[in-house]
Formats: sequence, structure tokens, C-alpha cells
Amino acid sequence: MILALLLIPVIAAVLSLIVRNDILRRIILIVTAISHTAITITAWSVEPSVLWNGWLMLDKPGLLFLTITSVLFLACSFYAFGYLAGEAKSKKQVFEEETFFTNAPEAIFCACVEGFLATMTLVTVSQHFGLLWVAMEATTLASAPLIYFHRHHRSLEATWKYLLICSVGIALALLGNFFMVIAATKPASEGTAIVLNALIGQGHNLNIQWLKAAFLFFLVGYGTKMGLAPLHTWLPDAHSEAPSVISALLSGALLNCAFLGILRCYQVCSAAGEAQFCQGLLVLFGLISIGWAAIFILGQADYKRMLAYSSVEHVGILALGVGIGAGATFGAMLHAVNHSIAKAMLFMTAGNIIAVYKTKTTKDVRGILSVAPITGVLWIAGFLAISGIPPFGIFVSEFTIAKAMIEQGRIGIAVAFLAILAVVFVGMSAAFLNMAQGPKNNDLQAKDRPAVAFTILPPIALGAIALMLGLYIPPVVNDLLHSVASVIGGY
Amino acid sequence: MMTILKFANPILGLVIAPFLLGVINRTKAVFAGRTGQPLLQPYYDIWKLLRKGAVYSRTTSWIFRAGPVLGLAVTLTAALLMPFGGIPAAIAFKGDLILFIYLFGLMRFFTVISAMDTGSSLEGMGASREVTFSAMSEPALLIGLAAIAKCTGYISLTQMFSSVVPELWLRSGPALVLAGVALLIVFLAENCRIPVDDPNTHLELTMIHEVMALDHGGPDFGFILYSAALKMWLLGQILIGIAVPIHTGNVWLDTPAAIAGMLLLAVVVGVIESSMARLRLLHVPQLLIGATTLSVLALVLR
Amino acid sequence: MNNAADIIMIFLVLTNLMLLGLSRLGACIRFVALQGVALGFLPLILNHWDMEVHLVIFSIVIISLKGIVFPWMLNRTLRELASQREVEPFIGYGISIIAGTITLVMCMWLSSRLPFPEPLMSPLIVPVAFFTIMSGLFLIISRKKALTQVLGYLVLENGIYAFGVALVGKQPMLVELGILLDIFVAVFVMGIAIFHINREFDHIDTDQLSRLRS
Amino acid sequence: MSLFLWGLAIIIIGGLASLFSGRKPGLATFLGSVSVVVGSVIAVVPAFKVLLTGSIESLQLNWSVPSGSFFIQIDPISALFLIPILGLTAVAAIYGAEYLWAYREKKNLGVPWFFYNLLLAGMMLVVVARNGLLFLVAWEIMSLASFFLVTFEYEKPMVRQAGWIYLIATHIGTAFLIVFFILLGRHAGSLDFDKVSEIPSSLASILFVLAVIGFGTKAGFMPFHVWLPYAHPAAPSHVSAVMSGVMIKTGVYGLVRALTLLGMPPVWWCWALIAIGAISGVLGVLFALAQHDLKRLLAYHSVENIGIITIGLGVGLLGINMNSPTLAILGFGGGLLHVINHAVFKGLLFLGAGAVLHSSGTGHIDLLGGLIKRMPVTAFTFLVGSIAISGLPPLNGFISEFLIYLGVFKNGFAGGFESIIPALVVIGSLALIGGLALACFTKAFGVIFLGEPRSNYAKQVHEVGFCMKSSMVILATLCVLLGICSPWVIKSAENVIFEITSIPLETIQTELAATSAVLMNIVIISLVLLGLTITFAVLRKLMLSTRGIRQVGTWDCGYAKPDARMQYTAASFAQPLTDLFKMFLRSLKKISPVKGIFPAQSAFHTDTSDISEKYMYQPLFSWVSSSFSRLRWLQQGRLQIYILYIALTLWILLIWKLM
Repeated sequence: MILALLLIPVIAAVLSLIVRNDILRRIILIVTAISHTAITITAWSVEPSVLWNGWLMLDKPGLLFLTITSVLFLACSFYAFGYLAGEAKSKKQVFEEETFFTNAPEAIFCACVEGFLATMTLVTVSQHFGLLWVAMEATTLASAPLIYFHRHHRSLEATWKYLLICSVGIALALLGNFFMVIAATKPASEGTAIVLNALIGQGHNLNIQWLKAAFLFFLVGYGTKMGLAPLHTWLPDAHSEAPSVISALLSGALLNCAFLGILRCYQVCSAAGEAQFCQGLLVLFGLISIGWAAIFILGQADYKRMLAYSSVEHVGILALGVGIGAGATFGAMLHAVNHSIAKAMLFMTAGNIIAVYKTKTTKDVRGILSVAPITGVLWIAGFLAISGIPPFGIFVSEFTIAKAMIEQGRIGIAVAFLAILAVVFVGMSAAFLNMAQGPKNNDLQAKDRPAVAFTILPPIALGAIALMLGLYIPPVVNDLLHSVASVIGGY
Repeated sequence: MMTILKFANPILGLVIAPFLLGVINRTKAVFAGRTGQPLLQPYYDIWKLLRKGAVYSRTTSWIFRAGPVLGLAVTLTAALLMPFGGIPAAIAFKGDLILFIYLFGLMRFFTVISAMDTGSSLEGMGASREVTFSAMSEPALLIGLAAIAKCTGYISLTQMFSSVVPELWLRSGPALVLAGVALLIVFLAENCRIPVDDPNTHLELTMIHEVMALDHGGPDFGFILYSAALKMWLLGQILIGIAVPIHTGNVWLDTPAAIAGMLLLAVVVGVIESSMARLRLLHVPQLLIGATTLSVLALVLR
Repeated sequence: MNNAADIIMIFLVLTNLMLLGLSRLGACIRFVALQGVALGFLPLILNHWDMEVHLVIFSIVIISLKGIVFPWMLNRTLRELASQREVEPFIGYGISIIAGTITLVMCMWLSSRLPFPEPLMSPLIVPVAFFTIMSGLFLIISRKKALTQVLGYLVLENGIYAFGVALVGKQPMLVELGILLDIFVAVFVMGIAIFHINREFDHIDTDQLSRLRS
Repeated sequence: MSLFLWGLAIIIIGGLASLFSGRKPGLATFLGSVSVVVGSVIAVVPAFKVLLTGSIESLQLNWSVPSGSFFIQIDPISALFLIPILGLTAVAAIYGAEYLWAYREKKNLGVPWFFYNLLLAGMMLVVVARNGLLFLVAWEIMSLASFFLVTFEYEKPMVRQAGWIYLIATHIGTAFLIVFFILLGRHAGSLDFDKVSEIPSSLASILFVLAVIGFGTKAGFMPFHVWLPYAHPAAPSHVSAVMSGVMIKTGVYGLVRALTLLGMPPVWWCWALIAIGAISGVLGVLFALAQHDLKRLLAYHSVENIGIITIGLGVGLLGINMNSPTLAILGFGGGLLHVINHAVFKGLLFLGAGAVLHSSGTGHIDLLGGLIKRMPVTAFTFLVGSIAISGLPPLNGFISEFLIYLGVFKNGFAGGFESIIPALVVIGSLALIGGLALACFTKAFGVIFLGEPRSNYAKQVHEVGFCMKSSMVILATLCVLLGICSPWVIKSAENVIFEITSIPLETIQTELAATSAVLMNIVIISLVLLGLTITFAVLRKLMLSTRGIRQVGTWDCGYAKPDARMQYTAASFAQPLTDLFKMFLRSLKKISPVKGIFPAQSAFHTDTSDISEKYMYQPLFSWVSSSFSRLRWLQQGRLQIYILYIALTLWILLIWKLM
């Protein structure tokens, strides 16, 4: 089953490169997504077999993040169908500049997206740290061409930054892997293979000093990929310059995958009795990220960048949740789900807005509600969802995290957390509401691209899920989240 | 007998109240060395007005006509709450002093809007001043009464005043004096006497109460004059209630004492009006705030 | 044979310091290539010139990649750049070298904090590997050109390689796979990116690559 | 309880149905308004039952959200708040059906009806929720629904700004509530309210402060009231009525509920509440006085009335603290009665303001005038509302203030010097509020409805239609009835007061019976007043019947060419008072004084912005945003710097953690 999960996208990627027909290629994309999701859902009831000496295994955290990735990919594939149909093949003008650009070939786009799925799937099923690292590196490779889909200066710059920063990060993570190996080395013996379960089993025999160093390198390395401030610097650029559907995947799926990398190391550290050490760092980085994001969200001029910074904020919350531990771990896991869904929905909606308004500048977009009502409603709903207003799911997860903080008596952190969230809310509300509600631009031409069902339905579906999770968490999901939380060290 | 006695105060008020105006005018005349109007002149005026026809501005509505009627009705109703001398009020209950004060608020509300109903800028100005000064005097009045309530331990007007006996003066004289002075100022302000208002000028820009009634005539104006007189009568009784601590329980002793006190009060007002000038409008609030301060002092004094 | 490992380590330190102080891009490329070649021999030295097949193949691959292919590719890119062949530093050469020295000391400290569980061939391996990594980072941070940044990345890569080969030999798949993949990123993907940058901007000063901000 | 849920279900389903039938305005209006009315009528039955019998109905279901449970309960306190919520919302729905009809061409009417129904559902849930999380969810649904209603006319920049400020304020308030509930739950071990007991006093004080800020933001305590003067004018009038009349009361509800959970109050809570009440009351009415926009004026009056309610609560709490049942019963009785009374008269006034706005097109007081002739019903009902809100007998507004006064007069001086100060504050501020409110409403009523039209807006008005008229008449009648029936109304408060104060029921009944007797006297006085008024009116009619009545122009001191613009304006009317309190108001004045012998033109203009906004929030916000923007160089676009961040982070961590 795991092999199927990995191979289907790979085969699809190869097919996409071979096939000449655009429509067929898009259908392949959708079929891939559907079959991937179908297998993932099957994996909920039937536990997939373990492969390669336990190097590949779908444990509970893996299943959670795989499901998020898969569901998002499904939504994105439908969206991409509509998106690719709407992208002109000819030269287009860059929004911010007077220059023109073309898109990368669609075949590359499809192949890379499918490859991206494969690599992210690999991340979620890897139990071996080295393999995990390879998968993580591969996600960078698969996604870099996607960010450079629109071939112009700005996206090139974003891609370059993404590549270099993430490569540096990932190189440090490799060093972290080496450290892990050393930590697991016992004098005059073979040492333990750096497979998760083996390490956890050996927990108290690990070399603590090297393990700490390994965690630091993992934290900095994968933290770069995950978008923890101040390592997140590639993130706003890449998210804002990539096609919106890719931004949705990057933000909703990739960041989670990187987070999984950190969580894996955290699991080992907990087993070695160093949970406190990791938690302190996670709390610190969580708070820095939220605060940093707040600084740039307030008065942000570009709405896609604002969404990107919001991702920084939310990964910060994830880190904070795990760092607080206890009940907050569950909150963090729930938050991962909620954030992915809400953020993907927002990026997709942002794509629809760009299609109509041809700009990413917040102040040039006014009156979406009157120009494109459904998009406008989605935009506002997404805003409410992402800023944690009930009855949307993020409220519940943030509440749970805040509750755990206060119950542990970490009042200062709780106050800072809520205060920064309030600032973020202030910043985002001003931008979102003016975009949705303001008077419509008179010189706006008739819609170039009618919002087709393919680009409207996925965000609607995601929005519905985001709403549902705030009012009702299905028991299966609840159980999974709880078991994930208990694996990671909360309850 | 008791039933009739219950309504003695409204009836006495209806009969005597305009006379107080006559006394004040006569006092002023004496001070000015004039003969002055007959003592009963206010009665003649009201009678004359009641028999007249009416002239209405085209701008006005039913509010304009309702104001004077309601004003008279309110003052008469308020008279039911006020004991006089040894005669208890027709209706007495705990907290009736609050209702008593707020009834005058209702009257003021209608006086003011009926003034505004004319659309005249002068009457609007008068209305504006009226509400300004009354907003300042209301706290003074309420706190002053609260001080007396605290001294006497009662919160019904009837019980409150019947327990103001010389012993109380001996016990909490300073508080009563302070409250009394505060109430006197309120009395002057509420009844539009010098130093707050000058009922005799006929320069519209300087008046407060009179200017609000500029457009009223005939029976309506008669009602206004009558209710103004009654109001003075009633508010005067608060002062008399404190200042004349003769509450023996014998109606035939207490009531004449109270009436004498009222007449004395009228003379005092006359004297004040003759010896003082009207304050600049800007200084009136200071006076009223001063009154409030006195009331507060009276309340906090032990 | 400990001396051979020590010599390579010393050589690494010296090349790193040279790289920090060099002004010509061409020379930098050559030094990075030299580092690569020296490191290529490291697995063999550490295994006492024990000619296992996979070790030999690994060494040959590394040497040919680091010593021949990359320099050739980088040189070709350099030739395509018409004008500037200077490194163009943000931080001057002299200061760079001083900073390098300080970094070296700090790396020494760091390695003292991380005692290796087993006796090592050369006590210099851990600090020098760290130092190489940090030098790579320093090059990326302190130089303007995109090409220099790739070079810096390669140096960083060399450091990791040294660390991996020297210390983690027990899990060979991990080290080799990791290193090959990293190299792949460094050269092919970044090479492609530089190619695009060159085409789009007509030069590879990353000055121009700072429009996306705040 | 099942009836309550049925009502709730009808309201929600009606809202959804209305949303989906948005393309047919008639159908949407019908579905929205009728479901509100029907649902309210059904749901109010259990509320009355609980209020009168004192029995408690509850329902507890599992909810799959962490630490949440669907625990709802109608107890007398909930019932007391439910009744005005349901009543006013239903009446306003009737009004809204006609009011919104004017927008049928421009807007999808399904949307506002959906949110209107949702607002009602949210408020209903808030007052019955007994679980912290459920409460917060309901609270935010309520806030959100009202936000969308406020921004109904979102094309207007003013409306957008108002909506924004409202959203921010309510969100920040909610943040305090989140902390409040979590801390409460932390102590109790569960977020269900019934688990709370025996809170240690230091925690209780923290919780009290949190509750005052959190709930006070919704209720509109000074200085957390900043959103009110923006949101109320921006919303459609029936929504303003609901928001001002009952939605902000959910803040009062929350505070009362919190007080019942927190146990024995220390004396400083009572002082704090009285102080907050006095400040809100006096400053609220002062700012109201300085306003030129009718709905903004009314919004500030909401602050004032919330102040009066809070004074009542403070007095009641003082009663508990001093162990004086009289004070407790009368304080809470007055405060809570004022909740209902304010709902009625403020609802009425907003509906009246809406009628004015609807037919004239402007809410600017100084552009109106003389509306009483063309809009007699609106004028009359507005007059009733004005008298009620000024707290004048015999209408309902007086009764509740009277109860507070009565409590303080009866028992406020008993506790020596310490109790005289709060008593003094209560009496003084209530008296001042009363006087100022009178000034304010004589101004509003006088300038809008009386005199001559000041502009073309005022000339073209017409009376509103049946729905709007009838809902205003209903509320006006209620103002009178609540005044006249107060002896009986106050008796129904016994269960509520018992629930809050835990004073023995017999004591409460005795005290309320005594109070009822007092109120009976007031009713008698009122009837006497009515009789005398009728008598004098008849007398006057008789006197004038035989005599000549002439119609002329208003006396103008002989001025040659009078003009409607020469009338006294609202700004001038309020000027003496605003000048007097200029220390607090800080109005901006623009005067171009009269110059020369033949002055051509002169002008006088005032503009009063909110002090707490101007001197507290704006500086804070601009400080935050400027200090944030100073940090934005952190992300300045250079790759090298970004890598530097990574290297530095790594080094710092290594040094710090491995040292």
C-alpha cells in the first residue's frame, strides 16, 4: 500500500512528461489525486504493511500528515485543472512591472506537482531519518520549478532564495542526521540504525550531548523549511510568487511535512528524557515566529505575502503547541489540520482574486463581494477561519493551546500569545475587509476568466471542512489526533 | 375631616401660592421706595389671562399646547406628595422625595419642548439655559435632601420634615445649615429668581424661564404663571420644612407657623432680589456647583 | 596513517582561509576543486588504503565530480559572464580572514563540547569539518555574486562531507546518498537557476535579487 | 426546554431558508421575519415559565469538541435576559421587514435576514450556555452576525470603518473572556459552569477584572465603549435597536453570571462597579449631548444606560458585601429592571431614528426639524421613548432608577463613612445623568421634530408604513405598561434576585412586597397626574371654545425676514453644557466670529470625538504600528542577510545550549 502511494504519483509524473495532450495530462493529475486519496483513506482502516526493515511505515503521525497532504492535493488537483485551463499560453504582463513573461511548459508543471506529492508522501512514511532527509530534500527539488512556473524576474528571485535558503537548511539537517548517528553510536559496536522505533527503544542509551546538538541542527534545518522565524525568510517570497495553487500546497502540506521532521527528532529526544530541552526551544521559536509574522502582517501591502506571513504565524503556533505539551499537543495537531485547510482555501481564493483583478496589491483590490460574490464570501470566510473566530476550527485549536498554557500556569506566554494574535487579527482584518467590502474599482474590466466550478468548488469544500471542524470533530479524527498527541508526548 | 386635610396642601397652594409673588414684588418695591403693585396682582394677572383668547404660532404643534397643561397638572400632583406644616402629605411613601423631584423634571421636559416647538431662536436659547442650569441643580437638590434624610433617618418627605425638631437642630445643626443654604440656592435657581434669572427684565437675551414662554398667551400663559407660583410654593416648603422646626403635632399650631415661614421666605427672596444683581450667565454654573458642594458637605458631615 | 588525515585537515583549513581572502572568482573555483580532490581521498585514507570496491568507486565519483565536473561547469558559467570576475565582497578580505580565524577558534570550542564517543583518526576532524561548514556559510553571507554563493555552498558541502565520511562511515548508504543528493542540488538545480538568472538579469549579482522584501 | 430548542431551530432554519431564497426579496423577507417572530413566541414560553416559577430547565449533551459540552440551562437569570432578547428582536423584525424592503433592488435581502436570525440565535445561546467553550462560540457567532449586519451597507467608507472598529473591539474583548473562562475552568477542572465552586479570593479578583474588561467591552463600559458610537449608526436601524437594546446586554448578563460564579464579593468590586457605572453614565450622556448624528447620540446613550445598570449592579453587590438584603435586592432589582426597560425604550428610540432616517435620508439632527407634522406617530412614540429614557415618571425608565435610589436612600448610609461615599456617588451621578439626559433628549426631540424644517431633507419626509409604525407603537405601549404595571413586574424578579444573591427567598419576597407597595403609590400618583392633565386639558378646551384663536408667525423680536435656518440648532442648544464639561469632552470648535460693522458671514461648528479613542486607543495603535514598521527592515530582501539569520540562530543555539 505504501508503495502504491509512492509509485502512483511517480508513474503519473513520468506519464505527464510523455503525454502530449494537455487535457489528458490534467485528467491524469486528477486521477492521481483521487486514487492517492482513496488509498490514504483505506489506510485509516487497514494498517499498511511495514516495508524495508521498518524504514517505511505509516504510523499515526505519518497517517495524519499524509491525510492532510492527500486531501489538500485532491482539492488542489481540481483547482489546478481549472487554473491550467485558464492560464493563457502566450506572453503575459507581470503585475508589478512593465515586463512580460511566459509560463513554464505545462508538462513540467504537472510532472513536478505529481513528483511533489510523491516526495511529500515519502516524508510522511519514512521512519528512517536518512530517508526522511532525502525525501525532504526531494520536496525542495520538486517544488522549485513549480515556484518558477511564471517565468519572470520576481518568481526567479523567489525560486533562487527558496533553493539556496532551503538547501542551506537541509544541509544543516543532514549534519543533524550525522549527529543522530553519532548519538546512537556506542563504543566498539555497530550502533543503532537511525530508524525511529529503534532509536526510541534505545532512548536512554543515546549520547545526550550529541542528541541535543542533533536536535538543534534538525530544528534549524527543518525549521528553515517549515518557516519558523527567523529562518522562514524564503517563505513570503516563494508563497507570493508561486501560482496560488502551489502556494496552497506549500503552505498547507509542505510546512507540515517539515514539521513532521522536527517532530520525529522530538520523539527521539523525549524517549531520551530530553523533552524539556526541546520544548523550551519550540516555545521560543513559536513565539518568535508569531511575533515576527505579526510585525509583517500589520500593514502588509501584498495580500499573498500576508497569507504567507500568516503561515509563519501558524507554524509558530504549531511549534508553540508542541512546546507547551500536555493538552496543547493535541491542540497543535488539530491546529495543523485546521490551518492547512483554511490556508489552502485562502490561497485558492487568492488565486481567483488574482484572476479577476490582475494584481496582488491589497489596496488595488476592492469590492470583491460585488465583483465576484462567491469569491468575496470565501475570502471573508477564510479570513474568519484563519484568524480563529468561532465557529471555525482554528478557534478550537487555539483555544485548546491557550488553555493548556494557562493550566500550566505559563500566564506570560499565554498573554503574549493572545496579544500577538490580536495584533495579527487587527492587521489582517483591515486588509481583508477592505478588499472584500470596499467600493469596486470602476476601471475593472469584465471578468477575464469566469470563476469556473473547478476553481470555486475546492475552496468551498475546504471552507466547509474548516467550519465543520469547529463545530464537530468526527470521532475517527478525534481518536487519531489523540493518538498522535500521545505518541508525541501530550494527551 | 382627615380626607379633606389630606388635600390641604394642594388647596392651600392653589390659594396662597400667587400671593407669595405679590409679597416678593411688594418687598422689592419697598426696598426701591416705590408703592408697587397690589399684593394680589398675580391673581388678577392669572384671572385676566384665563379669560383671554389665544394666539398661536403657525409653527407650533400639539406639544406647544400640552406643555402648560401638563405643567400645572404636574405641580398639583407634586403638591400631593408634600406635607405642609403639621399636615401630612396626601400620599406618603418611602422615597417619595425622589418622585417629587423627578415630577418637576417631567414638567421641565414639557416646558422646554413646548418652547422649542415655536422654532424661535430666542426660546431655543432659553430652553438651552434652562436644561443647563437644571442639570446642575438637580444633584444639589437630591444630595441636599439625602443629607437631610440621613440626619433624620427618614426618606419620606412627610416623616422627614415632621422629625425636624429643635433637638435635631441641636444635634446636627451644621449639616442642616449647609443643606439649607444649598437648597436655598436651588430654590432660587429653580424658580428663576435673582441671582440666577431676573423675572423682571424684558430683554429676551438675558432671560431664562420667561423667554421660554414668549409665545404663550391667554389661558396657556395663565397656566404657566400659576404652575410657576405653585412650584415656588412647593420648593419653598422644603426650605421651610428644615428652617422652621416647629413640629409639635398640633395642626393648628404648625400650619400657621409654616405659612408664616413661607411669607418670610418670600420677603427674604425679595430682599435678595433687591440687594443683589443677576449673575453673569457664565457664573451661574459655579453657583450651582457650589450648592452641590454644600450638599455633599452636609451629607458627609457626621 | 594518521598524519595523512591530519594533513588533509590542515589543508582544508588553509584552503578555507584562502577562499576567504581571494578576490578572483577563477582562483576560488580552483581552490574549491582542490578541496574536493583532497576530500575525495579521505574515505580511502580513513580505511587505511583498504581498496574496497565501493569505496574506490565512491572516491572516484567524488573526485571526478568535485575536482573536474564542477570546476568545469563553473568556469564555463564564469566565461559567459562578460564583465566582472571579482568576488565583490560585502565584507573585506582582511576582515574575512580575521573572522575566519575567530570562527576556527569557536569551532574548536564547539568540538570540545561534543566529545566523540570513539577515538578518532585525527582529533582535527570535528573542528575542521565545522570550520569548513562555517566558512561556506560565511562565503554565502559575505559575497555578492550568485556564483560565489554556489561556491560557498560547495564549501559547506565539503565540510559536511568531511564530517560524514570521517565519522559516520558505519552507515554508508546514508552518507553517500545524502552527499550525492546535496551535490546534485548544488550543481544542477542551482546551475539551472544561475543560467536563468544570467539570462533574465544579464548578470549574477544578487544585488538585483532583492526586490521581494518585507 | 424542548420549546426553547424548537424556537431556536425555527429561527436558524428560517434564516437559512431566507439566505437561499435571496433572489426573491419578498420571500426572503417573509421567511426571515416570520421565523423570528414565530420562533421568539415559541421560545419565550419556557423563559416566562422559568422566571415565574423559579424552576430550572437544563439539557446536557456531549460535544465532540475538546473540553466542550453542549450544556444549556434556563434559569431565572437566563430567562430574565431571554425575554427582552426575544421580544425586542421579534418586534424589530417586523420593523425590519419594511425597513429593508427599500434595499431590495440593490441588495440580496436574504443575507441580512440570515445574519439577523443568526444574531438572535447567538444571543439566545449565549444566555443559556453553561459551558465556557459553548459560551464563547455562541458569543462570537453573535458578534460576527452583528458585524455583518453592521456592514450591511459596506459600500460606504464610514460603515466599513465602523464595522472594522467593532470587529477589533469585540475580538479583543473576547480574548479577555477566553482567559477568563480558561482560568475559571482551570480551577474547576471543567469548563462547565456547574463545576465551579469556592474560588480563592485572589483568583476571584483576577477573574473579576477579566470579566469586567471582557464583558464590559461588549456592554460598552467606558473606556471600552469606542465601537458603540461607530457601530450603531452604521447598522440598519432595526439592527441598531437590537444591538443597543439587547445585544450589549449580553455583556451585562455575562457580568452577572460571572458574579454568581465568583462568590462573596470584596468591597472593592462594588466600588469598582459603581465607579465604572458612574463614569460610563455621566460621560456617556455628556458625549451624547455633544453629538450631531441622531443614531450616534443614541449610541452614547446606550453607554449611559449601561452605566446606570452597572451602578445598580454595584449597589446590589454592595448590599451583599454589607450583608444588607434591602440594598442588594433593590440594587439588583433596579439594575436588572433597567435592562428590560432600556431594551424597550432604546429599541423604540432606534426604531424612531430609523424611521426618521428612512424617510428623510439623513440622521444629522441639525438638518431636520418640524417632522412632527408629517410623521405624527413616529414623533409621538419618539416622545414617549425620550421621556422614558430621561428617567421621568410615570414611564418605565423612572421606575428602575427609582429602585436604585430607593435602595441607596434606605440603606446606603448605614455603613458609616465608608458607605456614604458610594452612596454619594450613586445619588450624585444618577441625578446628574438624569439632568443631562433630559437636556439631551429635549434637544433631540425638539430639534428633530419641532420647529420648522431646516433643510430639504426635512421637508420631504412622510410617515412610515404600517409595519414600522406598529412596531414603534408596540414598544411605546410597553414603555407605559412597564411603568404602570411596575408593582407586579418587580415581584417577578424574586427568583432572579434569589439566584444572584442567595438571600433567603422569604426575605426577598418581603422586601419586594414592600417595594411593590411603594411602586403602587407611584402608580396612583401617575394616575392622578393623568387625571389632572385630562382635567386641565378639558378645562382649557372649554375656556378657549368660546374665544378667538389666531394663527400667526412665531414672535421674532421684530426681525424682518425670519428664516428656518435662524432656529436654535442642536449644537447651540448643547453648547452651554458642553462648554461646562469641556475638560472631558475636548470638542474641537471652529468659530469664524462676527467681524466688522456689516458682517457678511459667520459660522460655528463643533466636533466632538471620543476622548478614550483619541487619547488612548489611537496613540496606542499608532505606537504599535510605528514600532512595528520600524522593525520591517528585518526582512529587507537580501539573501545574504537571510542566510546570516540562519547562521546566527545556529550559533546562538549552539553556544547557549551546549555551553
